[in-house]
Order: sequence, then structure tokens, then C-alpha cells
Amino acid sequence: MSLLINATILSNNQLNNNHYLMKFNSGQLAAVAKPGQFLHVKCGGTTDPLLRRPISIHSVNKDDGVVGLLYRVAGKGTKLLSQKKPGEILDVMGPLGNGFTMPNTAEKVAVVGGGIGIAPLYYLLQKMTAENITCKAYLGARTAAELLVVENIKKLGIDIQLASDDGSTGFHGPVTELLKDAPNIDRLYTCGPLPMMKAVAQLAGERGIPTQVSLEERMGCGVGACLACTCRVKTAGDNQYKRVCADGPVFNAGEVVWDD
Amino acid sequence: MSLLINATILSNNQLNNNHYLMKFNSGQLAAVAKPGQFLHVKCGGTTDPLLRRPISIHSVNKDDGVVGLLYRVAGKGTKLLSQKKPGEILDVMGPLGNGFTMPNTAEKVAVVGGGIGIAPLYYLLQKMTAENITCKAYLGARTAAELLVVENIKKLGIDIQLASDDGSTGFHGPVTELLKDAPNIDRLYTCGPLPMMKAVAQLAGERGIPTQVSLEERMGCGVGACLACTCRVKTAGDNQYKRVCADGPVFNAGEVVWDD
Amino acid sequence: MTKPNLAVNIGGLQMKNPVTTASGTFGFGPEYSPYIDINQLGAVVVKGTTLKPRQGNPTPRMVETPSGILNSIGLQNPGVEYVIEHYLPYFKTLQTPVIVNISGDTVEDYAQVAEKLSQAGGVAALEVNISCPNVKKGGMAFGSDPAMAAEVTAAVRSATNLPLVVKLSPNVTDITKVAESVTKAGANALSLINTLLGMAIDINTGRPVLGNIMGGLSGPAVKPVALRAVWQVYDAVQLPIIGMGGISTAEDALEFIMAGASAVALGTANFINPRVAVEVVDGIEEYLTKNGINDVNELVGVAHS
Amino acid sequence: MTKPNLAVNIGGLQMKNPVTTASGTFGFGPEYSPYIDINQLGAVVVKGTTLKPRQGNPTPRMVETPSGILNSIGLQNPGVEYVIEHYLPYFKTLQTPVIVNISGDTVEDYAQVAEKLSQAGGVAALEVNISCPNVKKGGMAFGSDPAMAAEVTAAVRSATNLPLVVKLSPNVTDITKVAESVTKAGANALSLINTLLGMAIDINTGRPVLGNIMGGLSGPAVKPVALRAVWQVYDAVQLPIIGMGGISTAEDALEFIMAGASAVALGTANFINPRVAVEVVDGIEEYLTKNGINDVNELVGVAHS
Ligand SMILES: Cc1cc2nc3c(=O)[nH]c(=O)nc-3n(C[C@H](O)[C@H](O)[C@H](O)COP(=O)(O)OP(=O)(O)OC[C@H]3O[C@@H](n4cnc5c(N)ncnc54)[C@H](O)[C@@H]3O)c2cc1C
Ligand SMILES: Cc1cc2nc3c(=O)[nH]c(=O)nc-3n(C[C@H](O)[C@H](O)[C@H](O)COP(=O)(O)OP(=O)(O)OC[C@H]3O[C@@H](n4cnc5c(N)ncnc54)[C@H](O)[C@@H]3O)c2cc1C
Ligand SMILES: Cc1cc2nc3c(=O)[nH]c(=O)nc-3n(C[C@H](O)[C@H](O)[C@H](O)COP(=O)(O)O)c2cc1C
Ligand SMILES: Cc1cc2nc3c(=O)[nH]c(=O)nc-3n(C[C@H](O)[C@H](O)[C@H](O)COP(=O)(O)O)c2cc1C
Ligand code: FES
Ligand code: FES
Repeated sequence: MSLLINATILSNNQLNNNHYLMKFNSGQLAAVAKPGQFLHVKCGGTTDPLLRRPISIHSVNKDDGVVGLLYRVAGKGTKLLSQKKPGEILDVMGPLGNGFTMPNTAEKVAVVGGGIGIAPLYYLLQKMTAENITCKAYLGARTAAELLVVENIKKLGIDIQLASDDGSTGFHGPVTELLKDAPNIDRLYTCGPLPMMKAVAQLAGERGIPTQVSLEERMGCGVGACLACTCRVKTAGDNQYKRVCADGPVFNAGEVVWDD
Repeated sequence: MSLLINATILSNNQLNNNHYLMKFNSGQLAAVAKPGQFLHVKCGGTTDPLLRRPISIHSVNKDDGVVGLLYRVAGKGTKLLSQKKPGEILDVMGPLGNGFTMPNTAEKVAVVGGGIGIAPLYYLLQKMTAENITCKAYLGARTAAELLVVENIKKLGIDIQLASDDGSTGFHGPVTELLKDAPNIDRLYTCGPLPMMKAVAQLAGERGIPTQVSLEERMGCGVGACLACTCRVKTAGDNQYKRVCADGPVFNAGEVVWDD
Repeated sequence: MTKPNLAVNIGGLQMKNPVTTASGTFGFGPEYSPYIDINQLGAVVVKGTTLKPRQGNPTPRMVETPSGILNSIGLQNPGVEYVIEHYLPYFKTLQTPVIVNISGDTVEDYAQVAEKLSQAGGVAALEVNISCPNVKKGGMAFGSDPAMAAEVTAAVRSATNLPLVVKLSPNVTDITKVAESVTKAGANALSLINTLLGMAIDINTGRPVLGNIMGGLSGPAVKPVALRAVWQVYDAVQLPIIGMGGISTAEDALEFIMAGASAVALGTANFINPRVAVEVVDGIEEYLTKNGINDVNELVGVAHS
Repeated sequence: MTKPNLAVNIGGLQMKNPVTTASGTFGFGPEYSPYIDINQLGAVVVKGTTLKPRQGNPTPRMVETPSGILNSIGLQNPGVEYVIEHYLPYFKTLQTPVIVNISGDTVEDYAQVAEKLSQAGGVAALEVNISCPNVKKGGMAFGSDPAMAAEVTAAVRSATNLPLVVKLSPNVTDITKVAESVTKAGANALSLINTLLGMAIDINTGRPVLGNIMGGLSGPAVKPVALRAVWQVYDAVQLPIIGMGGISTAEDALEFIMAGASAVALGTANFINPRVAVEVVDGIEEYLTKNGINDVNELVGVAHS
């Protein structure tokens, strides 16, 4: 089910320099959204910027009907989003895309998030915790300040390993290094910069761990109609273009053609 | 002298359905602005709407360095203007245009304002009051609620005659009717809908009263460079196009070619 | 007052109202059906279809520009056989006519696609895309030359009895020449405009943003150009016009109708508001009612008088 | 690090930096001098000048569109004699070269204006406007036909020794054809683009908004089309290009330079930010410094490689 909703913003808090956490009210969305799905968000009120912006569903509180978005101010769309105030209306389409395939309850899961890539993974962690699935979080960022919502993840009771490019916290280097020695992983989920996801996919491939990645592409419609957001995936014969919005954004790591 | 200023908004109050009074801080502007001049105001932060919007200087308090704008929400530019909050920055160019020629102190002056046309006349009244010039105000609007800033004008000690198209207050009919019987007018200033100004100009012509009108045209640059805002004025030979922004917006009523 | 008439006839295709979708922006229909009741539209125009499946162009395929977008999809589509097999059954369930947009590398391609679709049934009309800026062969190359445009039109004309809408490119010196030429060659209606050829450069990489270098500009930015094209073509030929290019409100649609369009199509605007097409239908009806106009056809071209 | 070189040479005209103004948007210079130090610009291009004074078109002459404006000024100007008498003395006080944009109803008109301006002195170069969409005779009619464009260029070429910039129209099927044709006819540089032909309708009156019905579209909306035109012309001819059309930031300017423009002009953007031209100069310098590029000329056309 997909909705077009005018939701009321509850809060829109600046987390650091350029990251924000927005919460809004929508019982309908909260009821149906799956981890890994995204919303197509109208950031402005005029024709510039023109398009909606895809933002992952970051958190869901079903009881209160509250949905959270974690976002980085990247350009003019997200800039306008960051200026919205509680009480104002947010025009969103969604939930869109396929979302992550949930693990079996017995599986040992790890999520690997890079920078803003933690956005969709948090909701996945929420869901897995609720279902008593064992999971660990490997989180990387350029610097300590950009490791987002770490406290919130801790509150879920998740075991966290941190890494930073500048060594300001945790392991000094790419988060994927931490993963190398990690034992007992039955299933992986990752979202972050392309090189990071590629490294995770390779590692997972070597170890035969079923892994899902969440991809990004510039989007038009968000619903599969315009064919703007395609990525290449391996198929029986030729590699084929698939739509990130409708066939993804979550893909099995093995399908993705990384060298595109 | 012309300025490009980032001024801080002090207040932006809704007067009725679609009229607002904004005050902002600019000692520099307050020091040089003349009645009848206007500002070219940036209403939005994106390329839509693209152009600045011309808004008359409505009031000036030199001592505090406060400038006021009285405006009607007409479309998307003024709509964005109305959403600005105290503390935010207003990007204005000005003062632009020629302004009203001030009367001699001995002259008996009347201003005739229609609807939002009172905007520039109020500053003229402020200035004339300060110079102890005797003046009356004839104000018309469609309905009582659209007669703007009447209380403020009263506070200046000005004698006011009101008219409304629907008879909800004052004279029931066009404000120009009131003018017909008005004795002892040495000089007239008018701003409002074109038919009203035309009627005032005709009446003034018949009675030989020197009259200035403030015209409107769609503007581009506001500084006389683009030739978008021309109006036709009578000249020795042919009628000629003059620029409302740079040669006006105030013209002598006798010059204006009304039937354009 | 009775309800105003909204029905229009586009070269033999009867539409219950003058609002349709622009090809390539509405998929094959099902993509938007969670958001909008497609049956409330006058017609639905589906994605450009070719003889063989097409992979389309390398990514990125879309970039936003001020009040517009550039796209270089490159006619990715599953090919006419697939469309017939997988989408025709769906088209037949709709209570609104489906127009299939067709394209080809060669004149024969166009004719074959047209023939296959007509024989399959369930398609109400064909829109011949001789104006796609995103393919190397065919597309705009056909649409920018009056003689070649006529050749394609004539070939498709012989291959089908369906109403034929020919879609014109704005990337020409004089759009009326192409309009006249395809009119003579047997078009029943014209649609305009396709996208304007444009590009964007990423100053961080120093390279064009789009994988295909150039793309087609659409959205509100192009509205003035599209409206001008409709105005000119209305003066030049007698055929009904489907106007498009930057329409995102009923007011925009009314501008096109007054300029001479008998129907309008919503393209890029669907991406921002997936219900926009139905809102435009409602807005047009409201305008007619408010202004005491009994029939939308009375408005067509009034701005010329 | 030493300051990067910003100086460029546009067909014989030496500019201290690659930023100038677009004709018709900057008056004759004095209009904007309260806001900007004109001497900081690489050159200033003034309003289109004709042999006789012109009244221009009926009002309204401008209307805003999404991220753009339509104008139908119609080359209102006081005529070449007046310009020589009243503005040349001012031009001579400037420390930056002045380029006069010239226009005419006939080929002879162009030649005469060019001759008068060259003889008067104080003008650094001429920009030949064969692309104005707002006049009935001359203007775009010349610019949309390669042969006529060459004729005008050749006539002006014989009338002056000043560097000759020919300004091209985007309202053509293939802008490279016109570019090649005027190159052969003696142009020293090309400027592009002039405005796109467009229109707007007022649905309350049911009539075109502009007094002259159609107008020229400019501003950010047209940037993708302008950039594409520069890209194409850079590939087709060897002449230096002054790029324009929707530039409003240094980033925009850099896109044009990377597409192949040796200089850029600010037009509509002046209306929104009267200091924009100088800000663009500063922004280009900053970009060069940040990226360790010593000379702006190194960036010209890099996106092609
Ligand atoms: C499925 C999906 C889920 C997402 N979830 C989140 C999220 O939860 N939180 C979050 O912060 N962001 C998320 N993003 C990214 C987010 O959509 C973009 O950051 C946003 O659209 C940028 O918009 P803007 O107007 O702020 O920046 P723009 O002004 O549009 O762009 C800023 C810069 O980024 C470049 N750019 C824009 N889009 C892309 C792209 N797709 N690929 C490469 N370059 C690009 C532009 O060219 C420009 O240089 C997601 C993206 C996708 C596809
Ligand atoms: C010198 C001058 C001084 C002004 N002073 C004031 C003032 O003090 N207070 C005030 O409220 N307004 C004033 N105006 C008018 C004000 O500039 C316009 O109302 C404003 O620009 C509208 O912008 P918008 O974006 O809100 O509406 P838009 O969306 O631009 O326009 C709304 C509607 O009005 C039409 N329109 C816009 N401009 C014009 C025009 N010039 N002529 C005819 N139709 C037009 C549009 O086509 C549209 O239908 C002044 C105008 C001038 C020229
Ligand atoms: C993503 C996208 C894909 C398109 N694909 C096609 C197509 O397959 N066939 C076609 O004739 N036009 C295609 N077009 C052009 C549109 O149908 C329409 O003519 C153009 O976008 C202008 O309308 P708009 O401004 O309302 O979008 C496409 C446009 C876009 C934006
Ligand atoms: C109000 C206005 C007047 C113009 N007058 C002229 C002119 O006299 N001669 C000319 O060659 N171009 C003229 N142009 C076109 C501009 O010089 C420029 O080519 C065009 O506006 C695109 O640049 P921009 O988008 O930066 O404005 C005019 C443009 C505008 C907006
Ligand atoms: S964004 Fe349109 S198909 Fe994915
Ligand atoms: S607005 Fe440009 S000359 Fe008046």
C-alpha cells in the first residue's frame, strides 16, 4: 500500500553541523512501513527545487504513529527540509521500494552503516530487536561527530563497534576492517558510501554470507514509472537495468554490478 | 544613493485577510528614503519566484532607523514575504525611483488613496505632518476591512474622509466622488487602482490642481536598465515610453497617457 | 447550472475529458494506480515502445535544473511483444482509452510496431514519437526534418487504422513546417512538445552530469516555449493538438487550451504530485463552471481572437 | 600560491577576466553603477543599439515564468547617434572595455551602426545581434538562416575593424550550422544564447500576457539549453565563445567555461542580484585557487575531454 500524506511535523532537531532528525505524525505510515523502504518527500513549496527527495524511513513508533527521518543537508532540497518547524506540514509519498528481507529469528545478524547510511538500518535494528533477533552494528564515519544516533542504537541494546576515518573515535580506519575478524555472522545488511558497500559485498561474497545493500540513484518519480533511477544487476543472460525505487532500493549484494 | 541591504525584520503583522505590515531595521535606508520611492524586495530564496518585487516605502522612523512596508498578498512573491518572521533577514534594494515632489509649506494638500494605494501615501503624510503642512486624506476601498492603517493616519492628526464600494463604512461609492465637492485643494497626490487615479487626474485637470500619481508596471531590474516597466507619457512631439522604476513611479498626472 | 461538457475528440479518439499523461512519465499505468484513479482521466499515454526491447542509456539519467529536469532515459522499454503480452490485458481493464507512444530506429520499425499494436487490439490510438532527443538513431532526427517526419507518418499511416497522433519536437527553427508536413502525411492529431535538448555539467568532476551527455529538458521551466509552440501550430494547421510541456496546474492547462490545445498532457508534474492529472480535470471543470462556459471546446484557441 | 590568471582574449578583445554583462540587462552601464564597480568586470556589453531610435513594443513587456522571465522589450533604444553623443564619453571613463550590441531591420542598418560606432571610437568590440525574437524585421529572422546570418556578418565585417562578436539564437534546428556560417563570414567570436521564443497567457483575460504576444525566455530556466548550445558550438568551430543563458552563480559560469565558453555574460541575474557579475569573478578565482589551476583558459572546454 502506498500513500500520499500531509503529515504534521513533531520535531526537527539538528544533530550536528549538517545532520537532522525529523519526526512526524502518521499512524497510517507507521502501520505499513517496512525497514529499508523510503519516502518521497516534498521539500519546498515552489518549482525550485522541483522534484521530491527520497529519504529512508529511519524509525517507526507504531504505538504513537510517529515516523522518523534522519537526513544530511546535501543541497537545496534537504536545506529546505531542515528549515521546517514543528507544526508545519510535510508532504510525503510512500512507503516506497521493497525494503529489507527480514532474517530468521535464529540468525545472527550484523548491520554495517557508513555515515548517513545508518538512516534505514536503525529501523531494521528496531524491528529486529522487537523480534529478539541477535544483531550487532558496525558503524563508520569520517569523524566522531558524524557517527549518528549511536546513543539511540545503544538504547536498543545493540552491541556496537565504531570506526572513524580520522581515528577520533573507535577503530582508526574503514569500518569494513572491523568486519574482517567478526565471527558468527549469518546475515548482513549494509548502507553507506558505494566503496564501503562494495567492500562489504566482497567480504560477504568470500565468506558466503547472504547480504543486502541499499542503493542510491537520482530519482524522478520514485514509483517505477520514469526509469531514471536504474542500476545494473546481474541476470541470467545480460546485465539488466533495474529500478532502484521500485525493484530496490534494497538488492542482494550478489546481484549488483559494482563496477558500473 | 542606492543601497543593497540585508535588513533584520522586526515585525510582520497580518492586518486583515491578505494585508500585512512589515517593519525592519535599516538606519541607512531610513536616512535617505523619500516618500514615493520604493524598494525592490527579494521575497524568496530560490529561483522561483525569480524576480524581486517592488514595494513602496510605507513608513519611516528616522530616529529608530525603522522602515515599514504595507503590502497585499497578491501572488507567490508576497505570499513568501508574508511568511517571514521577526529576526529573519530581508534583502532589499533601494530606495528606488523619484518620489513625490514635496509641497510648499503654505499649500493645502489632499492625498487620495485606493486600497493598497495608501502604502506610499502614508510616508508622505508622515513627512508633511512633520513639516506642518495642512493635509487631508481621502481613502477608498472595496469594503471597510480593506481601508488600511486608518488609525495610524488618524494618529498623525490627519482629517480623513472614507469611502467604500459596498457602503460598509463612510461614503457609499468611489472615493473620487468625495473629492468633487472638496474645497481649497492646492495640490493632490494619489495612488490606487488605475481607474481611480485616472478619475482624480481628470478632476484635477479640470480644476487646475497640480497632481502627482504613482504608477505600477511589471518590473525587471527596478533601476532603469531593462526597459520592462515603461509607461507612455505625453511629450512635445510623440508620446514616449518612460520607465516607471527610474523616471517614476511618481509622475505628474498631466503627463500620463491614460488610455494606453 | 448543468455540468459543463469536458469531452473532446482528438482526431477520432473520443476522450471524456481533455486530460491525459505524457509518455514516459507515467510508466504503463499500474505504477501510479496506488495514487490516482486512472479511469478519471480522458486517456492515458504510456511509455515509448519499440520493436525490440531497449536497455536505455547509461546512468545518471536524470538531473534537476531550475524548475525543470533533464532526462536521458533513452527509451528503455521491454519491446512491443512484451507490451502486447503483459500490458494489453491490463489496458483492457481500464475504462479510459490507452494511447501507446511508439518509436523506432528506422521508418520500418515504426510501421511494424504500429501494425503489431493495431492487430493486438485494446489500444485506442498511437502517438508517434519523432522527437526523442535521447536516442542516436530515429527520434529527433526524424522530427527535425519535415520530409523525414512525413515519411515516418505516412509509413505508420499505412500500417494502422488507429487515430494517429504525431509528437513534435521543439528543437527546430520552425515547428509549423513539421506540423504542416505530418498533417499532409496523414496525422489525425499533433502532440507537442517533446523535451528541449539540454545538458548539465558537474563542476566537481568537470564532466557532463548525464551518462549520455545531453538530455531532454522538461517541467515548468519549458512551459513558455511549449505554449508558444502550441500557439504557432494552432495557427498553422487544422488538426487537434494535445498540448504539453511544464503543465502542473489547471491554470497551466487552461493556458494551453486557450493557446489552441484541445487536450493537455501531464508529464514531469506527476513526479511531484501523483494526483495532479485528476486535480487538473477538476480544476478545468471548476473554471468552466465559474465562468459560465458550457463546453471546454469553446475555450480552445480563444487567446487568438 | 600566486593568483591564477583570469585574463582571456575574445577574438582580439583583451578582457582582464572572463565575466561580462548580457546586452539589454545592464542598460548602458550607469544604471547599475550604484551597486557594482563596473571596472572590476572583464567587459561590459550594453543595450542593443539601432540606427534610428526605437520605441520598443507595447506593454506589458515582461512576465515572470518558473525560474525565468519572458521579455518583449523590442529593442527600445535612443539610436546610435544618441549613444555616441551621450554614452561614449561615459564609456571612455571606464577602465573596462565596452562592447556595443548592434541590431537592424536591414543588412545596411547593421553596417551603418557598426561604421558609426567604430568611427566614433571608445568602443572595444561590437556584438552583432542576429537573434532578437522581439522585432518583426531583422533580429531572429537573420539569425535562424545560416546564409542571412553570414550576409549580416560580412556586411558588418566590411564596415569595421573592431573585434566582431556574433550573437546566436537558440531557436534553430542546428545552431552549429549558423555558427559555422558566421565564422566563415568573418566573426571573431560568438556569443550565445539569446532568448528562447516563448509566451504566456493570462487565463483571466484569455489573452497573451505580453503586449507583443510572444517574448524571449531567459534566466535559470534556460541554462540547460544554453549550456548544450555552447557545448555543440565549441565542438563545431574554433572561435572563442561568450556563454550566457541563465547564469547566476560562479558555479553556473564554470559549467559554461567547462562546456567551452572562454567568457560568460550575466543577464537576468543582474535583476535579482545587482552585484552578481563581480561575485562571479570572485567565485571563479576562488575555484581556480582551490583546485590549483593557474589559468582560467585551462578550464575552457575541459568537459569535452
Ligand atoms: C532510496 C534513497 C534513500 C535515501 N535516504 C536518505 C536518508 O535517509 N537520509 C539522507 O540524508 N539522504 C538519503 N538519501 C539521499 C538523499 O535523497 C539526497 O541527499 C537528497 O536527494 C539530496 O537533495 P538536495 O536537494 O539536498 O541536494 P541536491 O542539491 O539535489 O544535490 C546535492 C549534491 O548531490 C548531488 N546529487 C544529488 N543526488 C544525487 C545522487 N542520487 N547521486 C549522486 N549525486 C547526487 C548533486 O548533483 C549535488 O552535487 C537517499 C537516497 C535514496 C535514493
Ligand atoms: C513602484 C511600485 C510600488 C508598489 N508598492 C506596493 C506596496 O507598497 N504594497 C503592495 O502590496 N504592492 C505594491 N506594489 C505591487 C506589488 O509589486 C505586486 O503586488 C507584487 O509584485 C506581486 O507579486 P506576487 O509575487 O505576490 O504576485 P504575482 O504572482 O507576481 O502576481 C499576482 C497576479 O498579479 C499579476 N501581476 C503581477 N504584477 C503585475 C503588474 N505589475 N501589473 C499587472 N498585473 C500584475 C500577475 O499576473 C498575477 O495574476 C507596487 C508595485 C510597484 C510597481
Ligand atoms: C523521464 C521522461 C521520459 C520520457 N519518455 C518519453 C517517451 O518515451 N516518449 C515520448 O514521446 N516522450 C517522452 N518524454 C517526454 C514527455 O512525454 C513530454 O513530452 C515532456 O516531458 C514535456 O512535458 P512535461 O514538461 O510535462 O514533462 C519523457 C519525458 C520524461 C521527463
Ligand atoms: C530585458 C532583456 C533585454 C534584452 N535585450 C537584448 C538586446 O538588446 N540585445 C541582445 O542581443 N540581447 C538582449 N537580451 C538577451 C540577453 O542579452 C541574453 O542573451 C539572454 O537574456 C540570456 O541570458 P540570461 O538568461 O542570463 O538573461 C535581453 C534580455 C533581457 C532579459
Ligand atoms: S525514480 Fe522513476 S523509475 Fe525510479
Ligand atoms: S524595471 Fe527595468 S527599467 Fe524599470
